[in-house]
Order: sequence, then structure tokens, then C-alpha cells
Amino acid sequence: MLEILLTNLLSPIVLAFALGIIAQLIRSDLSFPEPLYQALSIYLLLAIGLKGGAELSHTPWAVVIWPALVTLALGMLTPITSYVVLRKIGRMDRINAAAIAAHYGSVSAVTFIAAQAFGQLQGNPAEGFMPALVAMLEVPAIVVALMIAFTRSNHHGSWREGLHEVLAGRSVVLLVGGLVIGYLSGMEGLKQVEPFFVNGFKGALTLFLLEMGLVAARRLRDLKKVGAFLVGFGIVMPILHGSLAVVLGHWAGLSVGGSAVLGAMVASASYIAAPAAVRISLPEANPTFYLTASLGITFPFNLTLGIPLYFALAQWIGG
Amino acid sequence: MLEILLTNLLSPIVLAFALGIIAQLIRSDLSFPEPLYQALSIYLLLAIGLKGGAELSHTPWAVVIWPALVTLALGMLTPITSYVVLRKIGRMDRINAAAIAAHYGSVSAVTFIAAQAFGQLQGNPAEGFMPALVAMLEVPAIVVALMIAFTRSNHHGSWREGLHEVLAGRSVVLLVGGLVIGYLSGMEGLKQVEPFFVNGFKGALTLFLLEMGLVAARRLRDLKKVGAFLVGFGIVMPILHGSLAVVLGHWAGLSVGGSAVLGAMVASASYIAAPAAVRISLPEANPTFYLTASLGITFPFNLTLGIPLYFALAQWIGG
Amino acid sequence: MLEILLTNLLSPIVLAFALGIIAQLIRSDLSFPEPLYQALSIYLLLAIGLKGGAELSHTPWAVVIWPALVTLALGMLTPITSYVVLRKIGRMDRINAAAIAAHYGSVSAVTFIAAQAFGQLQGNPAEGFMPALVAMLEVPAIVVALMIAFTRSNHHGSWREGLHEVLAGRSVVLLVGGLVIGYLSGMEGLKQVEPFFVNGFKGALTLFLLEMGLVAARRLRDLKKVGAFLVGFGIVMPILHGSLAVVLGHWAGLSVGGSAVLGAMVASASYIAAPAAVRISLPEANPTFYLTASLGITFPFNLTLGIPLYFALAQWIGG
Amino acid sequence: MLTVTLKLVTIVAERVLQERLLRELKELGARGYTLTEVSGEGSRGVRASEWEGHNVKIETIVSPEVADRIIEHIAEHYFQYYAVIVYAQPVEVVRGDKYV
Amino acid sequence: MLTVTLKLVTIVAERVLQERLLRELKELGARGYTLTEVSGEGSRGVRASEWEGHNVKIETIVSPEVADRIIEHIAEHYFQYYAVIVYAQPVEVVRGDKYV
Amino acid sequence: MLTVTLKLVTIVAERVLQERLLRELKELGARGYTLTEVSGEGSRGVRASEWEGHNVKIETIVSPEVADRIIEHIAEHYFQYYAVIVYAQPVEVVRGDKYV
Ligand SMILES: Nc1ncnc2c1ncn2[C@@H]1O[C@H](COP(=O)(O)O)[C@@H](O)[C@H]1O
Ligand SMILES: Nc1ncnc2c1ncn2[C@@H]1O[C@H](COP(=O)(O)O)[C@@H](O)[C@H]1O
Ligand SMILES: Nc1ncnc2c1ncn2[C@@H]1O[C@H](COP(=O)(O)O)[C@@H](O)[C@H]1O
Ligand code: NA
Ligand code: NA
Ligand code: NA
Repeated sequence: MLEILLTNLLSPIVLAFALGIIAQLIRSDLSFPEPLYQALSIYLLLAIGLKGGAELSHTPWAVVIWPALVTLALGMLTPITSYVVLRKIGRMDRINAAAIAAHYGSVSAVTFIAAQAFGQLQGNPAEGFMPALVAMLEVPAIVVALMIAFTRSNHHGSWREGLHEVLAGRSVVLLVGGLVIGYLSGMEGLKQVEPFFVNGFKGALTLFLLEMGLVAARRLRDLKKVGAFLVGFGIVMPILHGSLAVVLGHWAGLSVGGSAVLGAMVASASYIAAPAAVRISLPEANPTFYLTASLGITFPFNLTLGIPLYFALAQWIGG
Repeated sequence: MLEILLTNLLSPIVLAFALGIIAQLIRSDLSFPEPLYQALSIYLLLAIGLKGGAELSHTPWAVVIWPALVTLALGMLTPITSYVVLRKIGRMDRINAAAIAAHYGSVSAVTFIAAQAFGQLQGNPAEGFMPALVAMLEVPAIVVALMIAFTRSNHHGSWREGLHEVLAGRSVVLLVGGLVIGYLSGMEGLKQVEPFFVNGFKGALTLFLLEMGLVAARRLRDLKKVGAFLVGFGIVMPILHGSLAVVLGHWAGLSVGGSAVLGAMVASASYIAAPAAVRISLPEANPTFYLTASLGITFPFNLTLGIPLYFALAQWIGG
Repeated sequence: MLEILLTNLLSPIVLAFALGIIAQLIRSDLSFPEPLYQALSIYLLLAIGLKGGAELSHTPWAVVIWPALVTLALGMLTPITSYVVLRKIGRMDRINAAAIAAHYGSVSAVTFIAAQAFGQLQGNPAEGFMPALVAMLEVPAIVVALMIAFTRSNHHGSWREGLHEVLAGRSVVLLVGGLVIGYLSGMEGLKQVEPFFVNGFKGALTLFLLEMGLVAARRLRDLKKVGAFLVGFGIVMPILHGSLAVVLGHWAGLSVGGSAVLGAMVASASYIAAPAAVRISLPEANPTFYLTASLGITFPFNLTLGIPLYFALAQWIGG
Repeated sequence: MLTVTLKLVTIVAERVLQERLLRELKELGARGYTLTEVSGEGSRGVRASEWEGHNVKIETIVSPEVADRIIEHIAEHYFQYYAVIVYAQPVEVVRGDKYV
Repeated sequence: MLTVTLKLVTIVAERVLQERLLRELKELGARGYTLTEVSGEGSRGVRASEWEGHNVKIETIVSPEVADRIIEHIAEHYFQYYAVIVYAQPVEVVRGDKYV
Repeated sequence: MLTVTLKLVTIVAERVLQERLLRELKELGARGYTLTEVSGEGSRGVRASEWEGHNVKIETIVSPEVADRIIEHIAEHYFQYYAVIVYAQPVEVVRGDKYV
């Protein structure tokens, strides 16, 4: 376990994240121009879609169907468990609870990528079609959480605009679009773009995590504002959701690597698709809560400790 | 033929173009930051220049001379045929006819790249020195078309500024500059930058075509404004010009792939160099006409159906 | 010697620099969007850090210690020699002399990279840990030069802000951060990001030098303003400092390539870290002097003639 | 040169509102706009502007009546929950009919 | 603080005109300018601004006479065929002699 | 709609001053600001703005007193050696208390 942890902590991507945090703390003028951040996001999302789609094109449906159903079920369950915990234990108001639930039900693509990369390094690669599951996990939770909010209280935002924001949002279009392109053009098509989208991937991810560190560090300042409960929530909830996903993934036939990556996905909290949709639909919700929790607490936790934990668990169950 | 077509339609670059169009149609917030678009353009133009120049450095002049003369001749002929068709059949006014003729005489670098990539995939690669022909094809047509406009009517724009715009314009400087660098540093020099400029090329092109899809889709809204004649012109003219170029290319000694790529080049309409020069020199011309025709009609046509057509023709003649 | 020179002048990176200068001279509209410039800087600095750190992780300290001490000594000596020459021979005022001294004592990362690339091409690669020496050379000279300025005259800028600017500045954070990441994750970690950070490096550098050419050409217009003395200073001083560094590097146990690269480093003048710190701390100093000298004279000189010269010298002494 | 005085209304808002605001401006009678990508800080702290890019500044030249309508609309629909400010200034333009 | 009132002239134009406009501003007597990359929509539709990047906004602080000259020049040479707008506002500056 | 008239102070400065200026604005009483990345040319030539990116434009809506204080501060500390300009305009805002 300790060795697994060290391998993770000393990987270039985790160290780059740490560098970003440190640069922000010493008030360096290092910052990524917004277009670079966007370019890297576009690249990473399209790349995982392409690879996933190409893999999917030669995977029998029988292999995918159970993991897919489990993923969908988790996508609908986890916003509800999150909401209940936030309301009952955290005593949060309905709107903020629903807003946070949308984030924790959805998925962080970067956490997924980091988990996948870690699996490869560990010699426990996940199934190639996992990106298809990411796409499936991204949307339902946001819809469920917005439904909770809209059926339970008056609101100021627009339900339809929020839905459009998430369905036609950049991250879904790139991920699903990449999947379809990869699926249609197959392994043959992927080979043409491999040096760019496959070989360069981990380096681009390293650069992206440097920027994520800069962004997350800005969030850290707000830790005090969000209170102890949310800090605990941002660590315990991922462990619970992630463990459940590892078990269900194993049961659905995924490999050790696959179950662990599914665990990391389910444990992760969205900070691209969900914030945009929530901001549009639930403007009364306080962004400080959901952004600090997902970006300042859960993301760093998963990146450093969570991923090795889900792998250890998956190995223990399935190895 | 059908198989050729399918290979093309299911290539990642064509599918990425389609994804861009779809993203725009569903009103996704996906958009490329302008600096990313510019970075990709700079990269692509410099890369084709470098490769072409390095190839040129070990090609005997006797091999290049006839294709070059044919290209130059076509670069002066096609704006005239376009102008005549637009005036006589389309009944267009002089200024707009000349503006459109400048676009259809010049060349679209991306269409060229797509054709070249398709040839490699098909096992019919074009000659390595083709980028030198692109550079030759880019300028003359614009000069010829502006000359027509300026000798035949009073004008509001500046002839000299337009000429400077095209000769010292980004696309010409990058393409010709890349050719010279490639030529001087040779295959040895190219090898040093190969992973970046050669291996990564097709992936970067895929990304660029996603953005092209977004841009072209915005043009599609204007289809009604430009009328049925221009839609037909945007499809028929490329077929005529392209077929002529395939025949002449074959006659000048180009391979099957080379003739087909020359066909695609001559068939294509410029949307980088020509619009800038025309906007400066012929401000009275309506951009809706020339941009919609070249970007909304001819580019998608060539990318999907035109390129396979020119290859089928080249194969039929030369194979 | 002439052959060495030609190899250098016909390398893609030097030719790209020349293309940038020409593009600016013919008033082309070619320009790099600022985010692209920043993205390339971030990439290059992080990449050399990563590689250097990974190399350092398996280098015995005994090998590094003497070159490191020599580098530190040169970092403190060269601003002083520069200052004295500028004051005594150039008759410059204290503030401007100190400002220029800060630039010539510090180091230009791009000159270092170009020298390293040239060494590889020549079959005389420098030691892998050289980037660690770059990091060491960057800061001390700036501190020494600011100390000279602040002890010798009244000033309007802030000493502390200037120091923070240089220590927490982007270039130092990326270089040192990259070194630490590379060191901690080792050759194993570097392998993961190799296609992106190592293989793509020389191509990205070529692109960057195109932009450097555009920037340097804008400086060339100011050559007249700075006067003949500074032009001479910008060529002679690098030769003196560079030759001294080659000798000391050889004496400290560096290989032929290593001594030559150390020569290029010490000969080079900073134009990223130093200008920012100097602008903040010594606002009375005229940027036209220090920027034109370092960017318009010394950088082009080193890139074209200096680097081959330091290699010839190193070969003569150590080969 | 014959100039007329109209109103330049400036809105600075978090990026996520861009499309909605532009649509509503059109409905309220604006005939054009100029959009700049900006960043900023206000009474809500920097918080709202870190994802989805930063803020946008939308400037539109309109008649005084339309200006009032826009300001009222923004104040009513956005001030409570969104990071938005709006302000107006008189400007002299030629071709005044182009904007009304 | 002693301030004087000058004119801030703002031009929003399609990108392709940038260099020509800056050159002409100088000829008309402007002593400086600030340039922002913007996008926008006006009476000509979005069309003109999709290639060559988008629009530029050029702001220049000048004396009232120079302001009039600039506005007249733009109106005469650009309004008919190009996507350009221009407007002016009074601004208070210190160091007034710097701008005239 | 009830509007009040405040001052919009605009500072255009070389990029290297960004953090210092924002800190000082806060100390002088500004409650918010909007920042745009711009480029430009002035009496010092384009020179100062070529490294470290270009210029920044900082706009802040403040009370007339704070406006005076800011202008005075800038004039005193920056005009001599840095590429900086500052100017002020009246603007109408709603929620006037937000800015003072
Ligand atoms: N006093 C001010 N002056 C200029 N811009 C402001 C001011 N206050 C707020 N802003 C801008 O308006 C945005 C939203 O402000 P707020 O709603 O106060 O958070 C900020 O991000 C700034 O860009
Ligand atoms: N009413 C307006 N308010 C603000 N900006 C405008 C307005 N009308 C036009 N513009 C700007 O001026 C550019 C050219 O306008 P036009 O010539 O009307 O197409 C547009 O792209 C906008 O950036
Ligand atoms: N007359 C002017 N109108 C508009 N902006 C100006 C003017 N003069 C200077 N600027 C801006 O202020 C910056 C610094 O000016 P300066 O200190 O004169 O070099 C320039 O880079 C421009 O962005
Ligand atoms: Na989740
Ligand atoms: Na053509
Ligand atoms: Na040096």
C-alpha cells in the first residue's frame, strides 16, 4: 500500500499539481493564459473520447453492458446519497445541498485520466472503453440533482437553460463527439492521430495539472468559509462512493484496473460540467461551497490518496 | 469508388469537421479561443512548408519544372474562368464576380493537406514537393482577379495595400518561409523537428478541422442569402477545375496521388489569403458571397466528396 | 570552424529566427498571439527543468559540485565585470550600468537550449544536468546588480518587490519546479512524459525562435538609439565571458560539450527574468538600453556566431 | 460633422451569462454590441469568475429609453444572485439612426 | 489635482483595418492609443468579423479639434463599406499637454 | 430606475505594474475593478510594453473623492518613470452604495 502511494505521489502529474499549489502560495506570477487552459481541456477531452471510442469499436457489447448499467445506476444514486447526507447530517439548505449533490454525482474527467494513467503505470490497466462510462456518468447526476432542487423549492434560475448547458456543454460534446469519431473511424483511424492524441497525452496532462494546482490553491483560501463539515464531506463521501463503485465494478466484470478507475470516477466531483449548469439553474446556490468542496478538497484528495486507495481496494477484492 | 468515399468519410479529420458542424447546430458553447486557432494555423502552414522544402532539396529540378508550370498556368486561368462564369451565367456585378474569382483561383491549404493525408491512407501518396506548388498557386489568382476588378471599374479600396496584404500575408510568409527553411536545412534538418512537425501533424489537423466545422456551420446559415446559383457554382466549378488539373497534372508527369492532390488544390477556394486581400482592395464586394461560397459550400464539398472524386479520376486516368 | 558555423546557420532553429526577422522587415502581419508565446515559454522552461532534474537524479554529487561552484562564481563575477566596463569604458550612469549588468550576468534560457541542441547535433552533447546550472545562474547576477544600484544611489523602485519578482518569477518557478519534479520522479517519471516534453522539444523551439525573430527585429530599429559602444559591448562582452566560462568549465571537469554550453550560458544575456525585476526595482533605467542590447544584439550574435565559437574553443582546449 | 448624443451602456458580468444577456439585449432594443473578455473583482469577491473563463464586458450604444430599459432589466433579474454590474454614459456618435 | 478635459475617441472596426487606422490616427494628430481585441455585432450582422480574427477597439485621447477630424475622417472613408463605428466622450486627464 | 453619478477611473499601465496597482487601488478605497489586457503606444513609444505581455487597462467605479485620490497617487508615483496614463469620466450606476 505504501509503495503504491509513493508511486502515485512521485509521478510527474501529481508533482506538477503540487508545483502549481506552491507557485500560488509563494505568490508567483506564474499563470496560464486562459486560451492555453481551454486548449488543453479541448485536447484532453477529445483525446480520451477518441481512444475510448476506438476501443469500443472492437469490444463486444456483452462486455460493456453490465459496467454501463452499473455506471448509470451509480450516476443516479450518488447525487441522492450526497443530497441526503448534506441535508440530514450537514443541515444544509435545499438549494445548496442540491447544488453540491450535482457535483458529487457527476464526474471529474481529470481524476479519471489520472486514475487511468496510474493503472497503466501499476501494471493494472483499465478496460479501454472506460471513457464511454465517463460520458455516461457525467450527465444523469446533474439532471437528478436539478430535479430535486426544482421539485422542492421555488427557484430563480432556468431549468431548461441548465439542461441545455449540460447536454450541449463543451465537455459533453467533446467527450461524446470524440467517442463517436473514435468508434466510427476505429483503431485504423486512431492510428493516424496516435502521435498527437495518444503519445503526447501524459505530457499535456502534466501541464494541465500544473494549472489545476494554481486554480485549486486559490480555492484553498476559502476552506475556512466552507466549514469543517464540508471538508469532511469532501473526503469521506468520495471514499464511500468510490468503494461502492469498486465493489459493483468488480461484480459487473471489470478487471482490477477497471474497477479501481470506476471507483475514482464515481468518487470524483465535477468541476466543469456541473458548475456551469448549476450556476445557470440554481444561481441562489453559493459557488464558494460547491467549488471549494469539489476543487479544493475532493480533487486533491483523490489525486493524491484516493486513487491509490481505490486501487488497493480493487486489488484486495479482485486480485 | 464507394469504398474510397467511405474511407474518406470515416477518417478522423472528416468526422471532426462533422462534429464541429453538429456542435454549432445544437448551439453548444464549444468554441476555440482565437489564439488556439491562430496557433494551429501557424503550425500547419509552417509544417507543410518545412516538409515540402526538405523534399524539394533532394528532388531534381527536371521533375518539378513541368508540374510547377502547369500550376502557375492554372493559377492564372482559373480566376478568369470563374469570373466569366459568374458574369455570364450568374449575372453578377463586376466587383463581386472578381472577388469570388480571387477565392476560387487561389487555394485552401487545409483542403490540400486533407487531400495529401487521404492519398497516404489510400496508398497513393503525392509527390513530396507538392507544398511548393501550393505556395505557387496561392498568389497569382488573387493578383489576376484584382487586376480584372481594377481595370474594369472605379474602386474604393487600395490596390497596393491589397497586394502587400497577400504577398506579405501570414499564410504566404509561413508557407514560403517554411519551404526555404526546409530546403536549406534539408532532410537532416527536418529529422530534428520531425516528432513535432511531422508526427503530430495529422492530430493537429483533426483539431483544426473541428474548429473549421464550427466556422463553416456559421456560414451555412447564409446559404439562403447567396442564392441557388452560387451554391451550384461552389460545387460544379471545383469539379471542372479539379478535373482539368488532374488531367494536366498527369500530363506533367505527376503520380496518381500527385495529380489527384493537384486536382484538390486547384478545385479548392481560398479562405485565408484571399478574403484578407479582397476585403482590403475591394471593400464594396459583399463578404457574405465569397465567404459563404468558399467556406460554406466548396470547402465541405471538397473535404467529403471532392477529394475521393479527384482520386478516382486520377486513378482512372493514370492507374 | 567554417563547417561548424554552417551547420549552425543552416539548422531549422536559426533559420526560423531569420524568418521571423525577415517577416518583420517586410511588414508582414505574421504575429504570435500572446498566449501562444506564453504557452511555448512555459513548455520550454518546464521541459528543460524536467530533463535536467531526471538526469540529476542519477548523477553523483561529486560530478556536479565543481561545475556548480564555478557557475555560481561566474554568476557573481559577470555582473561586476559588466558594470565596471559599462561605467569605466562606456561612461554610463550608475543606474543604467547596473540595469545592463543584471542582464549580462543572468542567463538566456533559449540561448542555453540552442547551445545544447547544437552540441547534440555536433556529436558533442553536454552533460544532462546542465539545466540545474541554468537555474543557478539566473538569480545571483540580478541580485548582485541590484545591490550595486541600491548601495550606490537613491532609487525610486522597490528592492523587495524586485527580489520577489525574480525569485518567484515564472521562469525561476518553472525551471526550478521542473528540476525538482524531474529529480523526484526520476528517469522512470521522465519516460512517461517523454513524447511530449522531450521528443517535441526541438520543434517547439523552432516555433519559439520564429517568434523571437519577430521580437528581436522590432528591437533592431533601436540600434541607432543605443549607440556604438553598446553594440560593441553586446558582442565583445559575451565573447570574453563565454571564453572564461569555457576555460573554467573545462577545469571543473565538464566535457567539451558541457564547457561550450556553459560558455554560451554565461555569455548570454537574460531577457525574461532580468527585465521584469529591473523594471520593478530600477524604473529609472531606460529599457531601450538593456532590451536592445540583450535582445537585439547579444541574442542574435550568440545564436548565430557565438555558439559555434564557444564550441570551437572548447574543442581546442579539451578535445 | 453632425453628431447626436446617445447612451453607452456597459455591462460587466460573469461569462456564463454571456449568451443570455446578448439575447435579452436584442429583445430590449439594442441594435449592436461590442464584447470584451475581461476579469475583475467586486463585492462578491473573485469567486464567481474562476470557472468558465472570467467576465465579459458588453458595451452597447442605444437611445436613452432603451438604456433605461436595459438597466432596469439587469437590476431586476441579475443583481441578486449574479456577479453583474451595469453603468451608463452619454456618448456622441455620427449616424445616430444606426443605433436606434 | 489639476485636470483638463479632453476627448476620448473610440473606434470599433474589423481587424483587417487595424494597421491602416493606426497609421491614419497618427497622421490626424493622435499622440497615442490603446488597442483591445473585441468581438461584436452590428447593423451589418456578425459577418464581417469572422476571419482575420474579430474586431479591434481603438481608444485615443485627443484634443476636441483632433477628435472632430478623426470622426470626420472615419465617417467619410469607412462608413460606407466597412464595419466600423466611432464615438466620443469627454474625459478628465492630468498632464493634458501629453495628449495634444 | 434610481441612478447615482459616480466616477469611472481608467488606468492604462505596463503589465509589470498590475499587481502593485490593484493592491494600491484597494488601499485607496476602490471596492472593485475590471481588468482588460490591451496593447498601445504613447509618448514613450511602444517600447515599454513588449516583454511581460503588453499593457493592462484597469477600470474602477468609485466616489469622486476616491477618484481624486487615485489620480493623484498615480500621477505622483508612476508618471515619471512608468508608461501609465489615467483618466476619469462620470458614469450613472444603480446600487450606488455598492461602489463607495
Ligand atoms: N467598483 C467596480 N469598478 C469596476 N468594476 C467593478 C466594480 N465592482 C465590480 N466590478 C466588476 O463587476 C464584476 C462583478 O462584480 P460583483 O457583482 O460586485 O462581484 C466584477 O468581477 C468586476 O469585473
Ligand atoms: N449599437 C452598438 N453598440 C456597440 N457596439 C456596436 C454597435 N453597433 C455596432 N457595434 C460594433 O461595431 C462593429 C461594426 O458595426 P457594424 O458596422 O454596424 O456592423 C460591430 O461588430 C460591433 O463591434
Ligand atoms: N493619447 C492616448 N490615448 C489613448 N491611450 C494612450 C494615449 N497615450 C498613451 N496611451 C496608453 O498608455 C500607455 C502608456 O503611455 P505612455 O506613458 O505615453 O507611453 C500606452 O501604451 C497606451 O496604451
Ligand atoms: Na462522482
Ligand atoms: Na483554386
Ligand atoms: Na550571462
